[in-house]
Amino acid sequence: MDFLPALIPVLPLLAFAVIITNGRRLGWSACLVAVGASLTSAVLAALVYSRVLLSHETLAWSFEWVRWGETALRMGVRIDGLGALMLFMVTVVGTLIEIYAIGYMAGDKTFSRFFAFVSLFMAGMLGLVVADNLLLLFVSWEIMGLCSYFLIGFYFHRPSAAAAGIKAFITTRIGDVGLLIGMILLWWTAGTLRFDELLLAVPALAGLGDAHVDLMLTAAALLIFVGTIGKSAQFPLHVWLPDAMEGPTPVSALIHAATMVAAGVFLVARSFILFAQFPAALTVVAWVGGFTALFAALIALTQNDIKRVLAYSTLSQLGYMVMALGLGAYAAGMFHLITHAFFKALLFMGAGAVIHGFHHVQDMRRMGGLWGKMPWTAWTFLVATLAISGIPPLSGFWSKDEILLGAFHESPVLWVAGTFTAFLTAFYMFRLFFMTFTGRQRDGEIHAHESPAVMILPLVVLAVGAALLGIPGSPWMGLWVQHSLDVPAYALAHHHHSNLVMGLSIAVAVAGIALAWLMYAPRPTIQPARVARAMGRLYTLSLNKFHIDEIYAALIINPTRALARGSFRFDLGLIDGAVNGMGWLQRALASLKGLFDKWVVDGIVNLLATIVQALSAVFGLIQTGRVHNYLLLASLGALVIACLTWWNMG
Amino acid sequence: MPLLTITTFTPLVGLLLILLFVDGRRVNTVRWMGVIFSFLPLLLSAAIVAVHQPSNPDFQLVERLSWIPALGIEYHLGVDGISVPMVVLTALLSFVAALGSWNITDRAKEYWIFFLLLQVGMFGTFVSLDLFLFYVFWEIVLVPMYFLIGIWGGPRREYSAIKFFLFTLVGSVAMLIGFLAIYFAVEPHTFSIPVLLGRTGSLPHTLQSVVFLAIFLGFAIKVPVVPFHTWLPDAHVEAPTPISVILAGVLLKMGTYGFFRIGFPLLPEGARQWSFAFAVLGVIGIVYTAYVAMAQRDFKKLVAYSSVSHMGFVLLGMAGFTLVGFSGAYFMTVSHGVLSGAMFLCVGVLYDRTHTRDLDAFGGLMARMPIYGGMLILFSCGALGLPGLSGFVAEFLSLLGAFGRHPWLVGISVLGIVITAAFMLLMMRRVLMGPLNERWANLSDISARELWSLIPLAVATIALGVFPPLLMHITDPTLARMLGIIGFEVAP
Amino acid sequence: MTEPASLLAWIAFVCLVAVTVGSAVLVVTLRNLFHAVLALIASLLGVAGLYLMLLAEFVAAIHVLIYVGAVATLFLFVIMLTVRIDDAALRQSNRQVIPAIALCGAGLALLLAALLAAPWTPVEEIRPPGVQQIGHDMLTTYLLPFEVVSLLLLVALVGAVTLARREDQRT
Amino acid sequence: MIPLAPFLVVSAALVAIGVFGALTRRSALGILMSIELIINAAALNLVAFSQHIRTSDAESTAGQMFALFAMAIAAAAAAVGLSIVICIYRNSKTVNVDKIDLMRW
Repeated sequence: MDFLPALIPVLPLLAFAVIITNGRRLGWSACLVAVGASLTSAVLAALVYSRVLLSHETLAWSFEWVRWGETALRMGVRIDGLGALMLFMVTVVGTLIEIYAIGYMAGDKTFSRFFAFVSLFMAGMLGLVVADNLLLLFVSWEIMGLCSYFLIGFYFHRPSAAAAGIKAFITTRIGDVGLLIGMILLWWTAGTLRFDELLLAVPALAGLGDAHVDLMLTAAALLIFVGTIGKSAQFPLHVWLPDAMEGPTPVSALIHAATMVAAGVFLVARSFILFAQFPAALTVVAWVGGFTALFAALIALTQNDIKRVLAYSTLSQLGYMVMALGLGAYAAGMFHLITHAFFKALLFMGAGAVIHGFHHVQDMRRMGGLWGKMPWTAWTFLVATLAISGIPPLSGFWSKDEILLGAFHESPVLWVAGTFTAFLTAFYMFRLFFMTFTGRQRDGEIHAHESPAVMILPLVVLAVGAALLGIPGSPWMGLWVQHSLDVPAYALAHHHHSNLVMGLSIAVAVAGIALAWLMYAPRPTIQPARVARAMGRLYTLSLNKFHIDEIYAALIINPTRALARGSFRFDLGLIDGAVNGMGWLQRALASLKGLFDKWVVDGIVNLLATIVQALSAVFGLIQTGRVHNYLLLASLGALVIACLTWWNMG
Repeated sequence: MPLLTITTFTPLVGLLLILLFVDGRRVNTVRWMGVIFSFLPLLLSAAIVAVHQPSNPDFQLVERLSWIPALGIEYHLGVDGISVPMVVLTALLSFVAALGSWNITDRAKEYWIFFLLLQVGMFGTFVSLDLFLFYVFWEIVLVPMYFLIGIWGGPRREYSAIKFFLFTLVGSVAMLIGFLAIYFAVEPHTFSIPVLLGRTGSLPHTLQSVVFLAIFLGFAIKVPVVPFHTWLPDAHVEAPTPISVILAGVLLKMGTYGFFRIGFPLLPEGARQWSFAFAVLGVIGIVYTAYVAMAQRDFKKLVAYSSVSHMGFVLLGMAGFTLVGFSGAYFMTVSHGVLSGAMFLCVGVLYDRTHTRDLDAFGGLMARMPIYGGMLILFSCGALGLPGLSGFVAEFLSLLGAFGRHPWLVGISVLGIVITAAFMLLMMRRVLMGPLNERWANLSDISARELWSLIPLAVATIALGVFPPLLMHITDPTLARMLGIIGFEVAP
Repeated sequence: MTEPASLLAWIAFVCLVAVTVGSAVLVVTLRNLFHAVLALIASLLGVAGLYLMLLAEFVAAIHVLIYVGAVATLFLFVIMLTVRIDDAALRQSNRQVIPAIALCGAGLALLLAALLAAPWTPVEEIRPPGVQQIGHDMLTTYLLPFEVVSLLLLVALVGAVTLARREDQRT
Repeated sequence: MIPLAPFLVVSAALVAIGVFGALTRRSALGILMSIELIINAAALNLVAFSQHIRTSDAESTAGQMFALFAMAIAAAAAAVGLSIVICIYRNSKTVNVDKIDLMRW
């Protein structure tokens, strides 16, 4: 039964294969196949989780995949506490999202294709979680990347969706090649890509004290982190994620909550041994995360598209997780990953319900007053918003507090930034909530309605999770979740509880909510427009996302295209030109030679002919046609020859 | 039973039958015979795989007859781990291309005669173990190809055909000179590859490096290596679809096969001396042609340039001089054969329906042709190196193998991977996505015949990507032994 | 050692030479072809005599048979067939007599100079082979040339007949 | 026994005379007769040499054999030559070779 965990990603993969080949025949029932597969996976994941929890053992199973000479690459599964928790989270959230999508995608012509790709996506994510080596992780990682391309660009007839899909794939691909090189570097330095072998090999190599090896491994760690930057949308490769909102909302929930973005964080956690040994790498991770958290929160303040606000909040929360890992607060980061998966999935699905009920309008400025029309959605959404804002005892509070605690001990600057980000988070989340659900509807032409039960049910389940999941990880329960991760000794940074940090974090959350109430309540005390004017350039910068997209267009995309055109012109002009020029030269030479032939070579031949002709005219005279004359000459010749012979002999 | 001879000359039998007994106006008879005689080698190649013992790195199924005894030239055939996959690939793609040739009715008799002759040359190249014989088959390929492009090609067919012919001929001549140099350098003079294997390694280094350059030129033009690649886009664009398939799928492989069979094992010192230049050319090929491909509007040219870009990985992988690098380079050779062949078939499917290859003229075809779209996406993903498909394994192993020797070059080459992903996705977007171009509102989806010519390739792509040992257990013993002969480390 | 030739032998030799050479000169100078043939016969008989003096009696006999008996007769026939009587009065030599004389003179001088200067070493004793010997050799050692010659003769015969046949007989 | 040299001189003289005749005779018949003289001279030489100079008895008949063959060939040549003469005569009513210049270019 060791390969049982391997089945967990295989089931959705099979679902994908079944649906993609029989899509037309299955029709609506495609969703049953997909949900069935994920549900079975979830059950299996629960079994695995319970087993790992109970025995604290690591499940592992592998087979030889490729062999060259004495070297072999093995593929297989390895599930420890971390993996088991992730499996549980991914399958549960994923299944709920799929159930939700049954309602959301109903009536879409491409219903079955949607479920096919979602299944493949799940397979990719689950494969990544169970992978026992970096290569298999990379394979799943890429499959997920491809699915994100299809899912983000799902409405492919919309040019903006197709462009967003490409943007997502290529941006993450940049990170992927970093990971690829990191893997290769690691292979050449440590000689293995298997996590359990790395756990032994890396400390041994680091213990050598060889500066070159240290440098190589640090470089490998940083390159692997480049992969994380791409996948988890950290600055500066974050640009794809907000655009990824072009996909259907369940996809946004899947990508931004449970799976894809979590993969990057998970990668760092998985290969944490590398980072733990090299503080330089850790520092980079921490600062990238911290910066992203603050940066994204600043942008989220001013966005008006409901999904975009959530997207930037995702960026910001991912920044928290990455920062936590970078600060050595491994368990806190992973805990936040889990809680975030629940409340962020809930937020997206709630937003999806709003959009669904609001006839696919996403602009918050046209909403308002939906509380009465969509009570289920509003209540669950409120739970999630409170959770992300960090109000105890909801899940977000506990995990975020753990991170800030780590920052407080490790890096005061990041702690300040993190706390400020927490304030901003509370503010913009409640800005969103107030703008959407309270007051009265600003665009009266749209008749909003509550979503069907199939969409509400997952919302409720997730709301329960978002509310209560923090408890097992709270200090009341002795940080049970964190301990269940089997945190390796190398990653154990145990921080003493601090009332200051906790109190401050609650205070800023409440302050943020209060400020949002003042500005965006039905009867605002502070006019947002005046604040915006007061902020001046800062406001426009935030509204325009700090112009990162434009900068990239100017610095990277356009030069790349120009380079492509230039290369093509170079190819046509210079290389092919050289070839054609060679051809032309040969032809020119040939015609020259033709002239030469005509006048010189032929000339000589003709001259010879003329000479011969002239001579023949002369010698023709002796060709009388009379036998006698010939005979005479022949005799003369014979005589001459005889004379010569005799002369020689004599 | 002389299996290799039978395989090689079965198409010749078909050729003679068509030539002598079939009236050219009976197109149906001609093409049925052509397809059947392209299918028989596929069966025979399956037999070769069945008989071949992968664990034995020696030449097997050897046939050896004296041919021109005065010069020590022999009719010497045999296969080892690096020729068997090539024979299978050739047989498979020939059959697929034969199916793709179904619509050719113009001068069908001549077409099939040239097509079958082409197969003879290709099989012969991959199974001959005598340099002279190798050269003969190598040149045999050239002639039918010239006519196939020049007669059945597009508007600029004469230009392309002549360009192809001259380019390749220049390379062949350089190669022949190299062969002669080897021939005269060893005592006793011989062209036999198995005999030369152990002998040439001790030749003077200068000689080796010069001869390697000459032979390199011959193979590099065929591969093609930048900057000798410009015949390829023209030839591909003008050639009819099945011929593009053969050209990309098999003919380019003759070049890389030449490196594996002759260039590296016979001239190890030469190869070692030029390995850096070799790798640099590979990286230039990967990155530069990817950029060029990005700028294309013509679908077929895009595929052609991407094909050149992929062959760069072969060079880079080989330049690492490790088993995994060689293995990856060889994997790329096979994988690229399958993928580029499939890509050209995809282009052909579209061209048959729309009579244009301008990427900007399409759009939204996914809605009209979902099965075709799926196939195109599958092969594009394979080409851009998506894990789970053959292209990824090839790229990964090549880069892994080359990294130890050329870390910075490998670092640069990944830029090509990103660019490849970019232009492949842009291509998919321009063809399949966006709003449906109303011109193509009545387009029919892929036909059963077209689909069945793609399915074997799709299966191969996925199978090789998921389970690489399928190929590697055949090739690796041979490659390991070759590296042993060359004298390089087999690790890591 | 061969005994030196007797005076009588010398006298006979000189007479034969005179007949041979003199008739030969007549052969090439006589205007009347008919007479020229007669002179040729005389010359050939002289040569036959010379053969006898060389103790080659078989050759001599065959010589007389072939030349005098066959060839000369043939000539006579042809002359009678072709040469009209009035032709006999015509000049029988062409305009290159002087160069011919010069050439022949020079050639003769060369030949004589050559053969007289050459250091011939004759055999000790002349033991001329008998007819029996010749016949034996003819059918053993020289069988192949013999057969070839007979074939040649046959071909010549056929050729001569074909050539000499009248045109109109062919039709 | 008459020594070798006189025979050689005689045959040389015959050759010279024959050549002279061949060069000067206008009639084809005359030329043929002159050629007979030349062949005779050669045959005479052969016999003379074979009688006077030989290295072994085994080849004692060689010269005479050659002479005999020469005669046979001469006879054949004469037969063919004369029939050619008849042909020529039939066509051009003359046997004077300087009247016949078909070979002139």
